[in-house]
Amino acid sequence: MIPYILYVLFALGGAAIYLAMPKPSGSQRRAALVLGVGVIAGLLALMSMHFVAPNSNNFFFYMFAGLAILAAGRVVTHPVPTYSAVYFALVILCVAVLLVIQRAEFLAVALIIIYAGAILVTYAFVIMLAQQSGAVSTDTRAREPLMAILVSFVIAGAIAGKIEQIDAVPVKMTAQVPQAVTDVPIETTLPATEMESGHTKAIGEIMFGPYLVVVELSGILLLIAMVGAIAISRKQVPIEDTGEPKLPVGQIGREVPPF
Amino acid sequence: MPDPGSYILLGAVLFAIGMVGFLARRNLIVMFLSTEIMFQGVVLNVVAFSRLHGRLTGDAYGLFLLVIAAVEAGLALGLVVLLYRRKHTLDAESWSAMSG
Amino acid sequence: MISDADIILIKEPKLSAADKLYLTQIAEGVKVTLNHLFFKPKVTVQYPEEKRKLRVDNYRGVHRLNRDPDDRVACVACFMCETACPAHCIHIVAAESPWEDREKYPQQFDIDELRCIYCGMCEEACPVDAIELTTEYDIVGQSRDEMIFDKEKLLNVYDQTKDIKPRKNPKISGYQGTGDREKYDQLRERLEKMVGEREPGESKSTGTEATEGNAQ
Amino acid sequence: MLSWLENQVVFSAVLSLVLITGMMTCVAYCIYFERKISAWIQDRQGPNRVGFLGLFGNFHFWGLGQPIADGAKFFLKEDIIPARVDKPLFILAPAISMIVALIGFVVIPWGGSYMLGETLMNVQVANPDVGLLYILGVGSMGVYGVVLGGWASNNKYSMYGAVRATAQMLSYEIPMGVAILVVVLASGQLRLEEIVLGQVGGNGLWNIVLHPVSFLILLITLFAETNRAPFDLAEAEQELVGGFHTEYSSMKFAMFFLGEYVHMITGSAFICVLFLGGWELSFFGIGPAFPGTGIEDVGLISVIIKIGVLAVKVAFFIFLFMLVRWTLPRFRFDQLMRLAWKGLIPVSLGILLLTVFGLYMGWQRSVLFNLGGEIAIVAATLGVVVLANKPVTGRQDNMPAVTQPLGG
Repeated sequence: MIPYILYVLFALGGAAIYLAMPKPSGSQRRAALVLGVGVIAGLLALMSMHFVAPNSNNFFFYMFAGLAILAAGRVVTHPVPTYSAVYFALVILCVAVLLVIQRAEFLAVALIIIYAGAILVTYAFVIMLAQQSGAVSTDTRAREPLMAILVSFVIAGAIAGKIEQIDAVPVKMTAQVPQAVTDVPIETTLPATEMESGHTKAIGEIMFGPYLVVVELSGILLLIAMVGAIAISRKQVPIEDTGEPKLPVGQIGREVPPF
Repeated sequence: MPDPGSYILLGAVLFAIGMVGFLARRNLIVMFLSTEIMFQGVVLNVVAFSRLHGRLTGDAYGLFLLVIAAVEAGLALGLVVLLYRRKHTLDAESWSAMSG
Repeated sequence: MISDADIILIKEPKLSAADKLYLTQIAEGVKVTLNHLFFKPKVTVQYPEEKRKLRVDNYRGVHRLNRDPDDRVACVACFMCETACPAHCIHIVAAESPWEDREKYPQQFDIDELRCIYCGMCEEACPVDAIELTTEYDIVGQSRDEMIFDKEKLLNVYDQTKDIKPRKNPKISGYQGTGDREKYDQLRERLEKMVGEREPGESKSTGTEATEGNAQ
Repeated sequence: MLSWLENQVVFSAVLSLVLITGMMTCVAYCIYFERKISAWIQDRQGPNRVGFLGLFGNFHFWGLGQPIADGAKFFLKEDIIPARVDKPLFILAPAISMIVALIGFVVIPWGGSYMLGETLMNVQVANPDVGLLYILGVGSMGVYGVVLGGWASNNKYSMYGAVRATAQMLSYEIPMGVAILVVVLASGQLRLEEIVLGQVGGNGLWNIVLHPVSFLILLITLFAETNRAPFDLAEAEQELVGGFHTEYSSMKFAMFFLGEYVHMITGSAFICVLFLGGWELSFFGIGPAFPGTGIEDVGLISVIIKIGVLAVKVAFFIFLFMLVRWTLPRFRFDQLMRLAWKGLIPVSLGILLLTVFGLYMGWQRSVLFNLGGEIAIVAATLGVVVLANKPVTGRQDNMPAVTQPLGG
């Protein structure tokens, strides 16, 4: 039953995104908003009915989950890239809150520092540098929106079709988790008491225990990416010849004594 | 804490929305922002799975995902800058000359 | 696009190794600011309570209408000042004089102090030195109407300022501004010498034809 | 009577209310003192007129009423939204600037612990596991107000201000983060309260003694983070009119302005907590703490003294901010970038390596090792600078003649 409700919801959500997509003729933003909010409400209601046991954190979960979906929809449909970036910041904040609800504080703060603090600011920088005057067709006309929505929500639907098979009762975080639940051969299960002592410490022990090689590898990856990014963007483009006589380099201008 | 099913559903929705953006939008920067949304969905999912199994493996995966996202952003923006210098537009379709 | 020849290159002054750290310069700068912060006297003049000396003695401030020795208004309503005024801020209504020694007198004499540019042309133009600029500069009012000075007000200004600055006529008799006394004396000597050298009846030919034109 | 307060959540809520009120008052008086200090440095008197409605005759209380008058003016002035601006973002930007500055202070430990009735309270609004990273994250969000405000203003000067702020923030986050990491490594803690406790008491040493160069780097980057002179390129009046806040008026401008000062207070408190022992009174951990202000003292008086001590330290830094603003000229943009990438980042990374090495060898508490190592690192960097015949912040010679910036 659940998957079929989800399929309907996804279809409606796809329709909402299609309506909100920038089109030369103008998008039906209001209808899309109503439809989208309706779909989100339906989704959250479904979650609350089927998955979630009553808990004081649930309110925050629903609030920020709904906000995250709404903001994500706005990122992909807003015709102005700067707004897309701002809405993306909102998505990041919501996801960070959701991570905090899952007791992953370190990951949440790292997400904010890296995404909101560095990546997104860089995006904003490029958006501003490459800013076109007024709305251009790049932003006002989507490319095959119908197909894109169809493909994406079919994938989401495929995930949703299997959602019922996830155990509705979360496994308690204890040392008594049977090894069979996880196929990870490395022993990374932490007792609840260690979780209590702080997510940061626990995650540090994992990162620099079993995953030390991966940490080193990601460091190398970052280094390679840095070198690559510098190599790509350092290239200097010559300016067009203005026809004025050019002096050889080193002889440009008149020398003037200081002060 | 709501159970992982909700998070997995939410992650799926975020992933789908990001994918829509990547496929449908033509602005290079918005396309990359959309991939970042897909990353968010994935991060939520791995953490939820990890909670389902009572482990912290997913959190570590999340951190590595952040590294990948940073790498991707750096290289992607380098490319965007390079492409913008060539054609003075952020339109992804202006680079379709080589497509068959 | 700037052409190559227009570019000015300024040779950078050579820096020593210590200079390159900029630390000594920063320390010196902090020393200067701290010195000013704590030890230097503050030079602000607390205006309404204390007033600065005027830097010139013939400062051109608010106008006044002089009285003659019989306490009558000295003005003869000749419209010279109104004609000369570049800002058109003087408005005179003339009437027949009740006194024997002149034909007209100003029934009404208004100066818009907000419009005035304090150039002193009226003072120059006045044949009887009835209008003069005083050294008072802090005139205030709460409305624009209040800043249009009528005859009473202008005479009142004279009453208030005649002790500091007596009427010029019939001879230059001493500005007594708030300024430097010694400097003022030198100035007066120079002025008196200049007046003494001037031929009488030199140039008073212009100005009469526009008399009624500007009166409204 | 006060039993309803004996719950950390309620206590935190009350504390945050008190702190916001106190903070806004402090900010108002910071602006007053900024005006006073700038005036004194320039041999002027500064604001000295606004007293209390002349209730005390001609005595104006040195103009202490000025902040109230300023506030009233900001509220009552006409709020202009120019015609072609991007209205939603234009309104959002000052709010972001203000909010981000304000939420940073919640993790600052103001006065250790306080025994309220039967319960031991943290005199701190929140004490998350990742307090230090939280401040970093919040600080990095601060640039959004500037960027969005500059972009939304639809004015090229504002835009330049925004672009400058972005690049500056990105560059100075790195040495700042590394300098903080050094403290994290040295104290093995991310909780700010634990970091303070590690510096307090007989065996504790203020981190500034262990890592003076990191302290300096953090101080410099703090200037850059708060957009204060000599790093105020985003608002450079002489070049960009007002930079990102050119188009702002009335309360929106005031929010940018207050945000900057709140940021300053939070940043100063942060640096005090990290390097100067937070609320600790004894110097460098040597000698006994002032009677009644040790870790174990949790009475009301001791908490008040502790808060006062932190406030004095913060006040010193704010004075330093002001003194530097009126002393040093503004950097040129390439100098700014060069200082970050060629000066601060190598030094801070070197210190990070040094600290890791010290941890490995078990020498992390040795003043001699840390001091010697840091001096060596700084000397090496300076040696490179001197030998390179080019100052770290100087003029760039022999710029390639045929290059063009991005997008042209």
